[in-house]
Amino acid sequence: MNPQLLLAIPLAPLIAAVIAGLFGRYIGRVATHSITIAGVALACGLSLYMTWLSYWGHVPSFNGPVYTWLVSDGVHMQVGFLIDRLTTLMMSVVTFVSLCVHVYTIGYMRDDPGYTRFFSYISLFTFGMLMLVMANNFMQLFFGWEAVGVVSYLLIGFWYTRPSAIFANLKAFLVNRVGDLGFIIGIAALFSYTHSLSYQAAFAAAPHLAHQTLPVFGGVNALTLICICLFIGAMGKSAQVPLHVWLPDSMEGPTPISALIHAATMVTAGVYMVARMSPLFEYSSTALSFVLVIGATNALFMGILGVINNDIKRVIAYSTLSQLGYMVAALGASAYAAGIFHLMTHACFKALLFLAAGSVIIAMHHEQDMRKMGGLGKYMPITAATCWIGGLSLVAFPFFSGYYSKDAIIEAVGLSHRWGSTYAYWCLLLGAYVTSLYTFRLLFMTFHGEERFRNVHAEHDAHGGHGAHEPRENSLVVTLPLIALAIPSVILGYFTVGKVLYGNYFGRAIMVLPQHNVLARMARDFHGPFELGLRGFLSVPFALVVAGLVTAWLFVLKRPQWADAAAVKFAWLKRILDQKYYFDWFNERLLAPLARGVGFGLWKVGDQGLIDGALVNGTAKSVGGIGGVVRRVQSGYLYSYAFWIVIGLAALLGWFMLRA
Amino acid sequence: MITLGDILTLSAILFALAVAGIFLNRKNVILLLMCVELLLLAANFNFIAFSRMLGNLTGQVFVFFVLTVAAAESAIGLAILVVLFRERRSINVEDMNTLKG
Amino acid sequence: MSESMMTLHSLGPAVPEIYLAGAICLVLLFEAFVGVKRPGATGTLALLVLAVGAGLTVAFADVTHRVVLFDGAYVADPLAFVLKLAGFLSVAVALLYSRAYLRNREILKGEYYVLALTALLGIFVLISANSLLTVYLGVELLALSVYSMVAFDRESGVAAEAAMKYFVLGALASGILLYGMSIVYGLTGTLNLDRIAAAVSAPDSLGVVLAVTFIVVAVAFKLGAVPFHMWLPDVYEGAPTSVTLFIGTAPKIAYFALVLRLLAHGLAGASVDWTRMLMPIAVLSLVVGNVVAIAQTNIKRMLAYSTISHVGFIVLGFVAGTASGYAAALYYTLVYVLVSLGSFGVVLLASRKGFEADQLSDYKGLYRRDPLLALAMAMLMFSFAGVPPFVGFWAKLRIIQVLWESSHLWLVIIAVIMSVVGAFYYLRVVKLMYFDDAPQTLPPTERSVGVRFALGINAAAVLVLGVLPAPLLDLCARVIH
Amino acid sequence: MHDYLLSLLIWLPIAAGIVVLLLGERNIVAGRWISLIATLATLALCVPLWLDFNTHTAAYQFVEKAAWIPRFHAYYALGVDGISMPLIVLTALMTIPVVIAAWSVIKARPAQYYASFLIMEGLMIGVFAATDALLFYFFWEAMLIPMFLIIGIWGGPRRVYATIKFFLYTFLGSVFMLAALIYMYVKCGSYSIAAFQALPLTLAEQRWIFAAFLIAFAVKVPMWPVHTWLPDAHVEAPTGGSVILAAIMLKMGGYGFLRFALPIAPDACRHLYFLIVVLSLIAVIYIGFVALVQQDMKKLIAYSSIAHMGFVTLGIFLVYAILMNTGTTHGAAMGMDGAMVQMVSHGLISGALFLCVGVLYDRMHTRQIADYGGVINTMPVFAGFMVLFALANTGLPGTSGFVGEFLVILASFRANFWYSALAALTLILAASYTLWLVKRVVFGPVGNDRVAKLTDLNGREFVILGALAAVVLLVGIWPAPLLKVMGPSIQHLVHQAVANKIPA
Repeated sequence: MNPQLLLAIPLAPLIAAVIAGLFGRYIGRVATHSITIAGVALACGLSLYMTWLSYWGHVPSFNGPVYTWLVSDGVHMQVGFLIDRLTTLMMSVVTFVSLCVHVYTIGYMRDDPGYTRFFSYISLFTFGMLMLVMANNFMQLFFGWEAVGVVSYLLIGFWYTRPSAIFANLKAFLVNRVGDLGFIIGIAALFSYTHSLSYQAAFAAAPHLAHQTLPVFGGVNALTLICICLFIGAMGKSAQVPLHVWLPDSMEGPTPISALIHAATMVTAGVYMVARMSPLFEYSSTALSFVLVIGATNALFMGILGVINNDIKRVIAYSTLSQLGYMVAALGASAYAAGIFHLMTHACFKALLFLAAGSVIIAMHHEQDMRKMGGLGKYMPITAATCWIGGLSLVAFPFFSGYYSKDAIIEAVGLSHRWGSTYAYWCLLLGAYVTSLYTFRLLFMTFHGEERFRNVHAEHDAHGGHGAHEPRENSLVVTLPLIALAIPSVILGYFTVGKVLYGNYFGRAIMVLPQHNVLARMARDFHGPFELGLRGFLSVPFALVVAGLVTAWLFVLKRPQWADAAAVKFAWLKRILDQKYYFDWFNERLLAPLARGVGFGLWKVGDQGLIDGALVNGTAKSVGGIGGVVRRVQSGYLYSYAFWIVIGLAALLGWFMLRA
Repeated sequence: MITLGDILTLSAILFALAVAGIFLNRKNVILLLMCVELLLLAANFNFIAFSRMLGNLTGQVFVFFVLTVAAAESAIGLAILVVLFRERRSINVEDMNTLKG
Repeated sequence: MSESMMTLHSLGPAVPEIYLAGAICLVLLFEAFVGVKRPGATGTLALLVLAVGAGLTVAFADVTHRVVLFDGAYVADPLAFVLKLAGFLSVAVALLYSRAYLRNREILKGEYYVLALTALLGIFVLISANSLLTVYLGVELLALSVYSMVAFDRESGVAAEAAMKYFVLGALASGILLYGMSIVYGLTGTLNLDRIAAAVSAPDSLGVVLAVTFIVVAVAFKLGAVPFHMWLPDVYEGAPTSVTLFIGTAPKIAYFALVLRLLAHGLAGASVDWTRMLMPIAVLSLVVGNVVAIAQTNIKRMLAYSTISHVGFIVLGFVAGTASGYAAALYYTLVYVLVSLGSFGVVLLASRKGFEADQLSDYKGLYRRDPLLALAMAMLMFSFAGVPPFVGFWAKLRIIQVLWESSHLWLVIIAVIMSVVGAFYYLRVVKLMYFDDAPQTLPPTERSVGVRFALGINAAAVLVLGVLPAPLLDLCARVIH
Repeated sequence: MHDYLLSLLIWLPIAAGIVVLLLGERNIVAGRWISLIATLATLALCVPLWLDFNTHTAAYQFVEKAAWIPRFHAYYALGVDGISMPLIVLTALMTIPVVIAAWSVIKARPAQYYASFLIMEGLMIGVFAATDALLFYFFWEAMLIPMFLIIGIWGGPRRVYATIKFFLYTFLGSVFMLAALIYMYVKCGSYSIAAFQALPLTLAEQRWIFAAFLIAFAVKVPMWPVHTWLPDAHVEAPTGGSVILAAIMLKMGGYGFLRFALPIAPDACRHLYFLIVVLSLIAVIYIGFVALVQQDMKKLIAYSSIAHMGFVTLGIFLVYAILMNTGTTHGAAMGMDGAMVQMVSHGLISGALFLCVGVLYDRMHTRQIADYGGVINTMPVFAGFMVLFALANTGLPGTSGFVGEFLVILASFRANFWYSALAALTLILAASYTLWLVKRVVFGPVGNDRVAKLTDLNGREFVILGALAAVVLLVGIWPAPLLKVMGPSIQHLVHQAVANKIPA
């Protein structure tokens, strides 16, 4: 495929973004969203076309430079593209979801003053994400990595007058920077061995690196260090404990962003990166175990937080955290394909869930608390239906997309013999129960049961609240994307699982050592998606899903008072969960004040006290003081002057007489 | 018999006296002028003694010059003294300390 | 040529002194008959005399090689020629600046100019001295005229006090000088510096050390080096500013010559001793001068202490004890004279009748009252501080260079640090003039165009010689060998 | 024209400055335009400088040589190589916004204000262009005077303390350097920098000389712990002063290390590199924390400047660390490249940030962060620029701020894991203090009614910031040309830096 075509994919959204950003105010809303949507649509079309080609294996993978960024010390750092099946898949996911979100935004942001700004941001984000996935070298990867981070920073703080929003975006950026710290050190470490930033060089060096040791921490395996450093970057982006804290807060941003950036694409960058780096990770079991444990932990414990939350968006956010955990766990079990596969399906149904939630939120006049909803199903059927589809896909109900990806992960981890895999397996299993619990809780609380929004609206009317008593289904621009996303949420898994998951689809893009290759083993007893689906009804996870469904039904619809009773009975547990395991408390009560304290101390004591006070001004003062003292010698009396002359004379005489 | 050494010693003593006089005397400025004269005298003694020992006259010629200069010097000294007295109504060394520091 | 035989033609090199002696008498007569009626006329005449003198000097005294006259008592060489021209110039400028000041204080009298000219004569004698006798005569002629100049303002008590201190201590110093000379005479049996130079070879012999010590002390006193400096601040502060200006400039040239002729030439044999003696003196001068200057509130006194520190630099040039060291010292002296002419000139121009402008606080907001004056002063202060592009920088550079050549690491370090300390109080003057606002309304500055023009030239010279230092550096290096 | 291009670059602004000074305050309108035209013309002169620069040699180009002080073999010798040329262009570039920014803002003695900056521009270019040590020092010192006056006359309330501190600090540093230069002249009988670089010196001599250079350049950079003059000077200086101070003057320290310390005293550097590395890392971290708690916008940016300059010194001295660690100089040039790019980029970014602060200060006459909040509501365009430059200051890829830091971190890993790890902490620290500043000043609800009355950028301000933003992005997206220019000189420098100068 020709580079110009490739170049058009990221550039189209970029140009659109620049136009929207600089001239949006002058060319008006319609022009703005038309341009940006056109840009993304073009990118999406091309990506899908490319995926189509590579899907049927017509095209060899492409790897080439675009231009030389700089040459330093003989090292050529280039901006270039690496296009293979992994890339094309990601490109399609990104651009497709982005396109849906673009369209959806027209409706969602209708009466927002920052309309054009918003479009320029999300187009810019699409550009950054594409640069990230298409990169063939670490410099560009880091560029995209940071670019998407910045756009997310800007978008979380999109409503910049909200204190909570600008707190959240700063938090998000800083936490990500912690990850980037590890990431860039990993890159530097890799570079110091390979003298090159290109993927190829790194991959080629991997087996050799596996036997190198770095003289730090009393000598560690170089490759392990590199992989863990890189993965720390991924932990930042993909919100793995303990760097997950930013994601729930990021819900301060407008819902389309939550769908695009904080569910479908950006947060999965980490997963993509690790998969892309599989040729490195494969040679370091230590690193992979680390990945596995972190991911599994995320999958279970972040999911639990979703159960007790009442903000519809935050529930989905925690579910995202948990699903990311699943993907990462898959990576840790060397089942990269499974991770990517789940990434793909998750992108669809999670984006769908978010957009549906957004649709609800519009209908509720930007009310996000589920306790003020209920029974919305009959007022907004499309939203409810699509949301249910998304939910079922999320809980991995057989034959839905999510099922094929998620159960594969659980099974893969189960089969893996890597250190920590047992712990991970149990986490993931329980995770399945938790998932269904919070998912159905969300569905029930929102679309079924008593219509709690009425009394809320009564209040609203009391002080002249806004019009409609009953929420209405949204216009086509909102519902169309929902439908567009619902379809793949159902069928995508069914039709692609065979090829993508078990068909060694990614080929050389993802490298797995035979002794780690669990997917290959699973592939042996794969007899088509239908059979696999049926098998699903007999599997343990399915039982857990049903259990979750029942629990949710009991606590939400049948016996709501039980929930409160439980809250009282397990108060200690509730406190821990309310405090989100005290991570935020640690960061905001301990870490931040500590940093400020250190800074203040160094400033007042170090700079102003010691250096300025004692050394600089001190010297000046003492010189002045000495002057003041010495001038006293000049007493004004003739005889003392004469005396000094004689002293001088005598001193010289004495000195030299002794020498002579 | 008076040797060179004796004269040199004498002049040295004179010199020392003069110097001592200058920084020991805290009363009268006139005394200072006298000490200055004594100082020059000490030097003159040396010159004369040496010139006699070396047997050339230049030293003694020098002395004449010194004497002349000394005269002029004391004249100016006294003049300054007068001005000082007119302004301060005192020729006490102790009182001359408005300029200091 | 034999020194005894003396034709009129052979007197050429001595023209400056001879002419000046005559001119002084002329000026005295003129003052007696004309000056009394028309005060100021004598001043003009004096300037005329100086101009003519400079002309004659160029015409007759511009010798290419060393000429010895008057039975070896008098020497004329390129150095003397240069120094004498410098003397003419500096005295002329000094008198020019002083004029308005003198008029405002009703001390614009002919005698002032007569004394100035006699002092100049003394300077010349000293410059050309080649015998202990001529040295002594020069020193005394200069000193006596200056004593009386200090006391010139009969209405001023501080002036009288300063004069008296100066006189007594000066007499003490010349006594010490004389005593040292007598010993030299005793050791060598001659007064002629050439023969003394030939005779004095054994350094550490007791007699030599004795003589050298006395002479060094006397010289240090004349220069105003610590610890023999104490007369200097009092005299600078007490004397009328015009006199301070005079003392601060032309005599320095003479005293440079004194050191050069007496120590560097006459007692070259004992240079080991006197360089070692000058070392602590120089260091003390640097430290005391700079450190105490910071504590001053009176600008004349502050400049006095700054003078002491600069003397320290000049002496460092001699400490090197090499021809290039002397050249550096010479350059430093000339630069110092140039800059202090300007700075005291500013003080003169800033003062009015009943307003001495001698407190630092009097310079607050000078920029607003008189930008030109402030600019000139700023340039001069930066030059004193040794900041390029002003000429003071090169002076310091030369000194450091010769110190390296004679490998005095520690002297370099001290000199460098002290120049930074010094920079502080020069900056303070600039700060007062430019950054502060005048507290109360101060009288306007002197506006007479001529003087201001001269001052402008003076300041400009500081800049031009700083940007193109080659000629003067060359000259100084050439005249000393 | 190439025979006297550099002279033109030096003397054109100086001449213009004198003209403006002579025109005086009465004809200030003319004065303004002359200043603007002069600065633009200077930048225009940089175009041939850049285009006709031969990027394949490390030798000096556009060389000029005229007798200055024959007796001391000091020449008016000019020339540029890949190290000095970009800095000259930077100087010419950054003076323009200063002139424009002052256009209607400086009310008191504007003519002298412009004159000082024009003269200073010439002197600064002279510093970079001089190939004769004495000439270099001449410009180096002379430059202090206009800056002294700028801070002292047009500065804030504590300007006097700040400016005298600034002057004495730097003066103290440079006199030691002067002593060292003279020492070397005495040894080799020439003031040409090349001669100094060729002069063999014993280790003891090199130690002394290096110490002298260190004092001089460390103060200028400034390195911890001799940095305390900078915050004061920056806070008190007028906007233009801060811009020049941050954009150009600090670079002279780094330039000095590259031009003097490394080539002249390589063995001493090899022995003492660890000291510099440690000080640099302290600068990055210690100062990063200090910047975090600043209440005054200018002070915060000043401290961030110190932290960023820490990368410059680190990058420069990595060559020895790498030599110690790997025994080769492979990767050393990358560190120096990084240092150079960092200098240029920091010049642009910090300059821009100070201009931003100036924009706010002109409207509200306060620099206290607490007095602001929600500026974006009333000044959206300004907010856009401010956020952009802030992100650039945090080293965001795609902006110039990233390139230098990235290269230095890459290179430093070859020296030692901890160097890169600690240096990389700037990712977090810089982001914290910069974006926290942005959060408190730019974002949020309208802070107070004075903020509510703010008016957005006017044409002039927009042009300045826009142009700078363009350059920042350009350098970030395509730094190749810049590095191409430096390449050979840096390589040459690496060889010099590891050469053994101790006489056998």
